[in-house]
Amino acid sequence: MTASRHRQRRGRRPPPPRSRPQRRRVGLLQGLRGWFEQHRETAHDTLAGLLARPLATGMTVAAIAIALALPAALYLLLTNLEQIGGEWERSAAVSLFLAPEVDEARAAEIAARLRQRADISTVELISRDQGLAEFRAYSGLGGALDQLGGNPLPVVLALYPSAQAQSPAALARLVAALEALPEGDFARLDAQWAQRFRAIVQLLRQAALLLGAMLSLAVLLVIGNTIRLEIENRRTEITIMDLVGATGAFVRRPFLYSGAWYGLLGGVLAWLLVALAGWLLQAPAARLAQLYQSELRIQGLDLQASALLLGGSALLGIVGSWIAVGRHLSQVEPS
Amino acid sequence: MTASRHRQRRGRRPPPPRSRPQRRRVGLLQGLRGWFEQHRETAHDTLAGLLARPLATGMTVAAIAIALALPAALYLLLTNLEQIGGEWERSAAVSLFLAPEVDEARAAEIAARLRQRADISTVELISRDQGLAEFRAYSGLGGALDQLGGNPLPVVLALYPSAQAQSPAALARLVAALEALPEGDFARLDAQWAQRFRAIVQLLRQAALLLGAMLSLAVLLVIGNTIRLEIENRRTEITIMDLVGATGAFVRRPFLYSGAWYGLLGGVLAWLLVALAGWLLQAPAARLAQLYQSELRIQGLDLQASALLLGGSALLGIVGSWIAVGRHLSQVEPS
Amino acid sequence: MIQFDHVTKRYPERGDALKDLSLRLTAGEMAFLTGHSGAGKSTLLKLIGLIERPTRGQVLVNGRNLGSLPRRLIPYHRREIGMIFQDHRLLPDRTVFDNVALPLVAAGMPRRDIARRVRAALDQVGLLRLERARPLALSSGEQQRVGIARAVVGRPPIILADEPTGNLDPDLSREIFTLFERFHEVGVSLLIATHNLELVEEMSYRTLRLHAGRLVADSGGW
Amino acid sequence: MIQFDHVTKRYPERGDALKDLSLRLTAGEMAFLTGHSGAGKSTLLKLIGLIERPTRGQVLVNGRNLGSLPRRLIPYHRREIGMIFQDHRLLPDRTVFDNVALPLVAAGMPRRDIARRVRAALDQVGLLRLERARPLALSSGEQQRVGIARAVVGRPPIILADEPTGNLDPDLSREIFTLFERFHEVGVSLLIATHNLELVEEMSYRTLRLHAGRLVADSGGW
Ligand SMILES: Nc1ncnc2c1ncn2[C@@H]1O[C@H](COP(=O)(O)OP(=O)(O)OP(=O)(O)O)[C@@H](O)[C@H]1O
Ligand SMILES: Nc1ncnc2c1ncn2[C@@H]1O[C@H](COP(=O)(O)OP(=O)(O)OP(=O)(O)O)[C@@H](O)[C@H]1O
Ligand SMILES: [Mg+2]
Ligand SMILES: [Mg+2]
Repeated sequence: MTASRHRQRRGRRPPPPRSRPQRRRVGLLQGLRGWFEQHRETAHDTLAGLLARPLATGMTVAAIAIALALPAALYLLLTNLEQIGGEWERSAAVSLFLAPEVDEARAAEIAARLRQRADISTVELISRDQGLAEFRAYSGLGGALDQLGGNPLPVVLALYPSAQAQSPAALARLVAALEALPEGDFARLDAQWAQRFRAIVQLLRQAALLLGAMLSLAVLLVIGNTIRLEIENRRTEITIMDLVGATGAFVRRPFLYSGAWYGLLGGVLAWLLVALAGWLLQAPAARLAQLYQSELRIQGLDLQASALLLGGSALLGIVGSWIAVGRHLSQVEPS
Repeated sequence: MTASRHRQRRGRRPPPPRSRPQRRRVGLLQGLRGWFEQHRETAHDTLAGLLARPLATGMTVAAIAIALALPAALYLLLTNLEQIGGEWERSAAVSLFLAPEVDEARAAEIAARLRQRADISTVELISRDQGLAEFRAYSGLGGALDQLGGNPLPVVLALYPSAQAQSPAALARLVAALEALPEGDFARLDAQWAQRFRAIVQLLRQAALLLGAMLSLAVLLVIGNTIRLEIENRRTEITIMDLVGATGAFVRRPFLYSGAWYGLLGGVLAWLLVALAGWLLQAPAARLAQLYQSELRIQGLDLQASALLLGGSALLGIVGSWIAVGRHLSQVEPS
Repeated sequence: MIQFDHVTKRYPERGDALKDLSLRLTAGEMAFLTGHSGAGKSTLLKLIGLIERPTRGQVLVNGRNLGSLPRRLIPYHRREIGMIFQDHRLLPDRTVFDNVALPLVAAGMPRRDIARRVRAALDQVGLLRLERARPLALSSGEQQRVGIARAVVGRPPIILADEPTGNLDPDLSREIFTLFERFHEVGVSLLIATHNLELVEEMSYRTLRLHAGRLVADSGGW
Repeated sequence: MIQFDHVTKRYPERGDALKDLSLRLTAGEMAFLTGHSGAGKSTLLKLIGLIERPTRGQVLVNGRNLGSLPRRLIPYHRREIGMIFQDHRLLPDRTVFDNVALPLVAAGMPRRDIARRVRAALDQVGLLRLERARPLALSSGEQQRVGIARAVVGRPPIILADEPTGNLDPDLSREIFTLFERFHEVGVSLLIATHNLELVEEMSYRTLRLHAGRLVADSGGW
């Protein structure tokens, strides 16, 4: 025990009485430098602290990642289902049987006119010959038709409703409008599959909403829980920091950084999980696409969704810690 | 400070030197009673301890419940999808067009014979008149047919393959067998939708498998994490119990009970969540069923699945705590 | 500097720990606080550090009434008080250096200036060679001295010590008391709760004696 | 009863806390252990309670070699030793009663018999009225006495006390030492590490003095 250092302090007089404690005992510039240093150090120290316990951190991060990955995967699933749905509903066409006297040139004119309608995306003309061939293939009644000695079939227009006109009501309106055409004989809605598909998608969407709500809750619970237990673990630390004159902001800071790191790491892992899932589902999706001769590909998270996932997860971590720290800070106040 | 109690101990002599510590210092019966008492007390105390902190416990239990509810809900979804699938594939019929000379009486005989086949579940006979009516409705060519002066259509048998014969290969074999019949003209497979549905279900099933794997991991992580943090929180307690001569089993016991309670409470809440989800999906499912004129109802968890959910969750809790306690117990051993 | 006006501290379940206590310590004064176990010594010190609030009465420190100090200013109040706790209150997973540095870090002092101050404080309690150790790897006496170093590192105008030598051998206890005396010489106010009556008598400073929450003897003051 | 044969305890980062130490305490003996802060007193007691293991040498307790005691028997060994810790080691969220009852509960004693024994032990340290309180609501001296009650409640043949009066006033310290003396009278072996040299001299039992890990004085024994 030496007194050498102590001697420097000799002669220092106690400060005069003040009615409030001084808020700063260090200079402004010094204080600012200290503040930046503290933030950088806290960010570094908390990350180092997390990485120093890889197993514990890994477990927490994995739990957060799974909780985050599920809503993200769900979002992807719905996006892709809607894409499939779009493809699928396209095959739910309306067939407009034109009056027998309308010839193919006239039919082409009508088709061109119909293409202008907002509720129609595509119009295909099925000529009398094509119709006969199809009919033959469908019914196998080639012989019977040949007896007719001519083609009794009218020209048919196959109409594909646009995306906004997929609802049953809109389709019914379209059918009515088509039948009101002077050249139209009658319109048949090939709607059964569309209805079934819509019912299925509705069921899935409702299930997805439920799952989504539960999963969002799970994200909050996992992060909140982790930070809460983390803080309970470090209650002594918080109390001691409080006792040596740390401000609330100072006490909160490492927990907020920890929370942000947990969230961010969880978000990154979640992103990877979603990418992996997308990759694994590529093959069955391709098989499905083949059946439609379509370009259907499982879409990954786009830049915006990725940014939302990562930013949102970090934010969730911070918010979760903020709440948890807030609750505990109030417990070491004097009563 | 009185010495009155102390005097009772006067005259007690220290036990003679022994080479190993005595394992029991109480009688067998007393010990057994103590053992049962301890278990009952521990079970009671741990539950009381959990319920004394309703918010913290609620958060943990909710996280566990959600993690447990999701695989359970997934199991239900797949069960129900398979039911829908069954219903749906039933509508993927094979139409057997009989030769023109076969009359309806003969057709009924053939139908009866086909019903015997293992790969056919139902046979419906569509008479010539029904066929004509349907054809008229389909093509709108009533006028043209009337010119024929008679009904040129054959009798048609609508065949529904049995559940075992739904695969594309089996259907192709069925079609070939039907066309080989002397009375058969040709068979048409209305199979496109069946194929599409199968591709969709396959996609969903693969997604479900992925989700299921991730969710099972999440259950383990949430429970393991919770108990791990719980134990870290009570590290002092464990150390002190160790120091006063508690056995490993004694130290572990409250944690195992806590784990079991967490798991069980989580399981109960998960069961309720699944029941709630099923109830909420009842309406859209009914709407879907209507489209099929079928008896489709969303099925809840049956007795066996419920027992598995509750028992499994309690067991998961115990296993999770066991692992976590084991890791920490080894840390207070002398070095 | 420190003034108690008819202060009563009641713990609901346990009755009064301090009863109608009034006292006044002037700036730069050094005083001992004695009394039996459970007399209320720690409670008195906690009231000064705003770790507890009085049930009745007023506590004034540096002329400011602690009862009306807004919550957000409590940390700044605590920075003016160096407190030595009876149970040390060290962070088990930080090194001795980091533990002692804590008040400076909390006050936002830059890292460079901190190191010098921390080493000076550790030197004063004879623990410079242990700066890299963690508290759990220290003997109780060593932990206690880390606590003392942490209390003085911020050069606070007030030092409150709660049984600072309970785990120290007589020689070391004397050294610590001498250290306190040196702080007193440079104008720091000190209030030291202790059971070490031998040293208290030897040093002949003002001595306050508590008995069951009441001030029953005061060798100095007015 | 307790025998050290050339025991060395080295903490890798910090060097030897005990150096080639040999000593022998007979059954029913009462002895004091003194030495400066960091001399190795707590380490010596920890070796007897199997909280630490020696780096070299052997520790024998009750004739059994602790080095070869299987791990699963350690709890039974600890039940024969009542240990008073320098830092009390109480469970903060259990009542005083439950804290004192812990060794009995851990040993599987039925609840009915426990209550009687716990109250007797609390009575001996003068804390019967506090049985429902929690440790955090106690003064340090009261906590220390709870730790003493817990150490004696199981009526162990050996009591190891590590600075049992560091937070007690002189009168209470004397009472506690008298209590230890009464245990000694009924045949309990006691080893008491303390800085209270005044009382040690007054009571004239065997005294072992450690300095930097070596036994530098032994007033009795052979
Ligand atoms: N948080 C609390 N809740 C209830 N009672 C308390 C609390 N803190 C202290 N007490 C009681 O108040 C009384 C005074 O306690 P205090 O800690 O001030 O004593 P002390 O003089 O410091 O004693 P020691 O010398 O043993 O440290 C004691 O009887 C104690 O049990
Ligand atoms: N776990 C540990 N790791 C490293 N060093 C340790 C550990 N425990 C104790 N030491 C060191 O061993 C030495 C002896 O410590 P011990 O606790 O036995 O001292 P003591 O005589 O009880 O001192 P006090 O009177 O201060 O309690 C000290 O220098 C201490 O720093
Ligand atoms: Mg005290
Ligand atoms: Mg010690």
